[in-house]
Amino acid sequence: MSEVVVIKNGVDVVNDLINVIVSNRDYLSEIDGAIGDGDHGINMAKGFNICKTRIDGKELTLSEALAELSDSLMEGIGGSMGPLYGCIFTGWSDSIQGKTELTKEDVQAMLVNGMSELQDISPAQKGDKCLVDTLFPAVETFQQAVKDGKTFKEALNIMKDAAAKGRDSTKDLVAKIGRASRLGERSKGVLDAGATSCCLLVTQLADSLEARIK
Amino acid sequence: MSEVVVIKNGVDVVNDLINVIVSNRDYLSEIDGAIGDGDHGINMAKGFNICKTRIDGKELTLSEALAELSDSLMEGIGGSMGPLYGCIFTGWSDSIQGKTELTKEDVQAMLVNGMSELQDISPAQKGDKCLVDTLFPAVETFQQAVKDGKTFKEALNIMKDAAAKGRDSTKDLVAKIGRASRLGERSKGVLDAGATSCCLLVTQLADSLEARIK
Amino acid sequence: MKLNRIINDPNLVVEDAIEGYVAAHPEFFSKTNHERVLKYPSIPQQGKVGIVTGGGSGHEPAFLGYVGKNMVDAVAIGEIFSSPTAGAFLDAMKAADGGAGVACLYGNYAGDNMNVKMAVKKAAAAGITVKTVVANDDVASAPITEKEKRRGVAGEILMWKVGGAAAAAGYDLDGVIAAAQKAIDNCRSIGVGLSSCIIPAVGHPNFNIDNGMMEVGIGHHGEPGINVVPLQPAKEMAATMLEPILTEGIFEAGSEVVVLVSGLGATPTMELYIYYAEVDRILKEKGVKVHRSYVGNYFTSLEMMGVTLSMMKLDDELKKLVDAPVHSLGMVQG
Amino acid sequence: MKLNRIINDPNLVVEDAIEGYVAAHPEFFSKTNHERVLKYPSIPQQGKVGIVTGGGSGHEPAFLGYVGKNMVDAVAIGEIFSSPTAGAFLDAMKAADGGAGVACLYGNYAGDNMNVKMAVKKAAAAGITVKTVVANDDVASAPITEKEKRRGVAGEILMWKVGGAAAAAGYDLDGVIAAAQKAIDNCRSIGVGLSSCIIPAVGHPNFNIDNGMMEVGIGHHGEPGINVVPLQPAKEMAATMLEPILTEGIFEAGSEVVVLVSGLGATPTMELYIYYAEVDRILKEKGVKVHRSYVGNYFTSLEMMGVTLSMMKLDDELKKLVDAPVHSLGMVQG
Ligand SMILES: Nc1ncnc2c1ncn2[C@@H]1O[C@H](COP(=O)(O)OP(=O)(O)O)[C@@H](O)[C@H]1O
Ligand SMILES: Nc1ncnc2c1ncn2[C@@H]1O[C@H](COP(=O)(O)OP(=O)(O)O)[C@@H](O)[C@H]1O
Ligand SMILES: [Mg+2]
Ligand SMILES: [Mg+2]
Ligand SMILES: [Mg+2]
Ligand SMILES: [Mg+2]
Repeated sequence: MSEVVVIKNGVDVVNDLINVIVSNRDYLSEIDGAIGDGDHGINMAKGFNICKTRIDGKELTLSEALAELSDSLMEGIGGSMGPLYGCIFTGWSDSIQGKTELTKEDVQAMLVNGMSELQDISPAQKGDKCLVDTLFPAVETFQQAVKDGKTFKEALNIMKDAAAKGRDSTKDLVAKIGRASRLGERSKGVLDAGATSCCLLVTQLADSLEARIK
Repeated sequence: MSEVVVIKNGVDVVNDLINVIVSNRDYLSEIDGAIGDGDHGINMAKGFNICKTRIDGKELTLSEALAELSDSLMEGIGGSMGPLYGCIFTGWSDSIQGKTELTKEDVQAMLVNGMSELQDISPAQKGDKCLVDTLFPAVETFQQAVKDGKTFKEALNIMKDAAAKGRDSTKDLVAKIGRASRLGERSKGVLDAGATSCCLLVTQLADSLEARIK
Repeated sequence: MKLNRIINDPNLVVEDAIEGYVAAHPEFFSKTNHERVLKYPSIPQQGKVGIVTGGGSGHEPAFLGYVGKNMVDAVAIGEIFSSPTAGAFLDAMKAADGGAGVACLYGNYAGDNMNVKMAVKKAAAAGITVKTVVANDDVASAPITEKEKRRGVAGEILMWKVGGAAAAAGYDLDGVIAAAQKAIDNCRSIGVGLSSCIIPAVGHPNFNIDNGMMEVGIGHHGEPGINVVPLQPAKEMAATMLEPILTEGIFEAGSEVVVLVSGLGATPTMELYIYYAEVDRILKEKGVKVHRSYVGNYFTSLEMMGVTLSMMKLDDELKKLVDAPVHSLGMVQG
Repeated sequence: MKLNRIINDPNLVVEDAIEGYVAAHPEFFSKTNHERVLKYPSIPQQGKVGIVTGGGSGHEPAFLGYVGKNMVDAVAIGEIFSSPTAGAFLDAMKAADGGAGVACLYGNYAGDNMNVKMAVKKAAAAGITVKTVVANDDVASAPITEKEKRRGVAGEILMWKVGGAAAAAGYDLDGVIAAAQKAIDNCRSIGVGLSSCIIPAVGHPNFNIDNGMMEVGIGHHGEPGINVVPLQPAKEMAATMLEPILTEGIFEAGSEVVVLVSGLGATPTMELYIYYAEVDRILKEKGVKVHRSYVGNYFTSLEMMGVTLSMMKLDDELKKLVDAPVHSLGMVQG
């Protein structure tokens, strides 16, 4: 018996992602303000809102909806978040083209592909205090959970835990990448904004998928 | 019996004038801040301090010392105060050249000449809310007092009263000249800065002269 | 509260700044024997009418920044927001005189009026003919019926531009004066202030604009304006400021104008352009043609926030003179 | 607390400002089919290497103000303090390409690096050769041993000046890249911040400098510097800022340099000159010869108070290129 996630309209899932970012706009900017330039929530919300106007009311596969999200970021906001999240979502989108049902393995492939697209553009490593500190552990634990034969739901929950832990781990890290890296030791003691938005997104993705497991 | 003021060193009298302005620097700026640009004390103190460095330790007639004060203002500060007070002090200086003893009539001539030098350069009238509201009544009452046969000391005190009344009269006036004139009705309710500094100077002059009546 | 600014002795900011100007720009500034007078190096030029101005400091690039080729020849420099001395004006006149007389083009403030008057008298005694034009472009400072009471503001720059170009073109003194007078007569300005400024020697703001409010018609030294109103978006602000300028009736449909938008010091440059876009839109609607526009920090008031709008109506002569090349710190043109 | 600034919709400040720039200066700016790309009207010029830059808004006149004759040909415009998109960089490259390739000269920030990288890839696919120089002149942002981590700041202007002049002089793409690279390699910068700034869409300052303090080494977006110290007089401030620049050893006695002093937005112009006078004095003492100096608001950070100092060491080639004529909003030179 293999569980699948059934996605009638990919727009609904992407709208979930949009909502979680838009409703955390000020929170994300505030975090960025501590050791960055205070605009992470603004940047993210702007790009995600652009996507909203592009997909609202449409019927799209998840792949198509994610491609819209990627384009909205890449073409709509620039900055670092445009290319970084743009590449992640391109990676997700590319690996599930045409699918309306996703197996654990499909989701695993999707997550891994997003990670590798990101690596193409950013040299960031775990421990650098950036979104990678959330994303990589999330992807890796999901892979491990699938390998260990966990249920879809279990794997998603394991991933959520790993994302949260990853996000929290950034608190004690010294930033090695992005604007905060200029701070050296002074960057310690606060969460990383990108790691926080990434945790929101990974968690929301997991929740949205879990709700559609058939 | 005709009283005279004996001035051994004109520098001492001018130093009294300098001190009264310098010690009221911030007060005068504050008044100017209400309806002007807040620099009257600065401008005045700057010019008077320049004079201090020029005359300190010297022996000069009052005429010479006043000429130094006039030059210090005219050449040292510019603005409106340079020419306005510069002309007043030039007028004072010119009419008592070479004198070390001053009669009531000498002081009267000196005051009148300062007033007329001022009128050469400024069209200001009584009621315009400026230093003229102090200066003109002061001069005129001194003239009247001399005419009425008051003693030197009485005349000086009458002048001081008139100066203070003149200064206070500016409170209810609408400015018709200087920066405050742009304010119209809004210039009412506060003293005029120039009328205030003029009152300080006239009062100090009276006190310094009175102390030297022989 | 410490003054968070870049200075040494707050009482010597003008002296110290002059040092910097002369050190940085020997191509524009020569010292004279008056420490508050700077001149363009190749001045005096025999046979050319000399152009002199002067005014308080704190308005940079005005006044000294308009010393240059085809603009101002010599400048008298005052304390912050305070007229230069009569002696400084006089020495600037002497420096600029090339035998063809001197046009002293300055702004309508009591101090400047008195000091220039004294200087002109002394210059005449020294055999130098000086004629003057007094800028009074600020519509907010008095009704048109009392135009002689109006302040000179950023429109002065256009007066210098026109006067300087006329002198460079070989106009005689009366011609230069007539051209400069026409420039300022054809000019209207108004400012809006959003925040105050601090004169270093004073150490605290000498006026106050409440947050969320703006002062319409503010002067370059913080002189109160016509009205304090809630802060308007750029679009409304442009309309609010254009209204008293356009009611005077000189900028009718079909006329060609120069528009000069200046920041007061601390307003980000991009906002001056946001503002300009709105002015441009309204003028287009009214059929007024912008021949040339200047947008930037042309005439400031230390670190005040706010903007001034100046418009000059052109005829053929003014157009030619405005378009002429110029080379100064504050304005460079082809 | 209301934002006391001159804007319409805080989320559309960049769009609105672009409208103003294009309306005010048709001589400098043509629109392209990408709304965040502006180009010099007579571009592309066949056979000339195209010069492209781009960066976040809020630094005006940087970046778009350096579009002009003999400087930048096309510019990609980002949100406030945020890199333009890859698509904008790509379209700027397309606009600037006259068949001789494009030099993309930009600053070292993560976003710009990624967006330019993607744009270069797509440009190559479209048959356009693009080579890049990444400015990293800010000595405060990383030790010399990690020079590749250093930010690009106001030294970028000198890189554009040199690159633009090289392209105008007929250098080929490799030549332009080599000249621009040499310019930035010979350049060192540092900034000092005295007060914060507010991004309109954020609505509150995103960092804080206590009154009476200054942040040495601050970045153009308020990135924290090396050190927060009590505010120094201009004289000490100049010494404090020159120290880390001079220790790198490239400006030895006898060398000739260009000095660029820029305000961060709200610092009164006269104070930039007070500051410059002190820099000039120290350099004279050290035997460093200032060949040319720029003082003004060349690269700002909205309404921050503060100053940046950039120095570029000259050789014969750089001197020729720096001295070449240029005509842009931000820099005009005979
Ligand atoms: N090269 C990079 N790779 C991965 N993540 C990065 C990189 N650079 C920055 N980040 C992330 O970007 C976040 C900041 O994003 P944001 O504030 O939107 O952009 P900016 O720093 O340009 O203002 C940081 O918290 C960090 O997680
Ligand atoms: N034309 C004038 N005649 C007489 N007094 C004047 C005139 N103009 C201004 N004043 C006086 O000058 C005072 C302001 O002086 P001050 O603040 O030093 O100069 P400024 O107005 O140039 O800043 C006013 O309070 C007024 O009394
Ligand atoms: Mg940020
Ligand atoms: Mg005053
Ligand atoms: Mg004053
Ligand atoms: Mg940012």
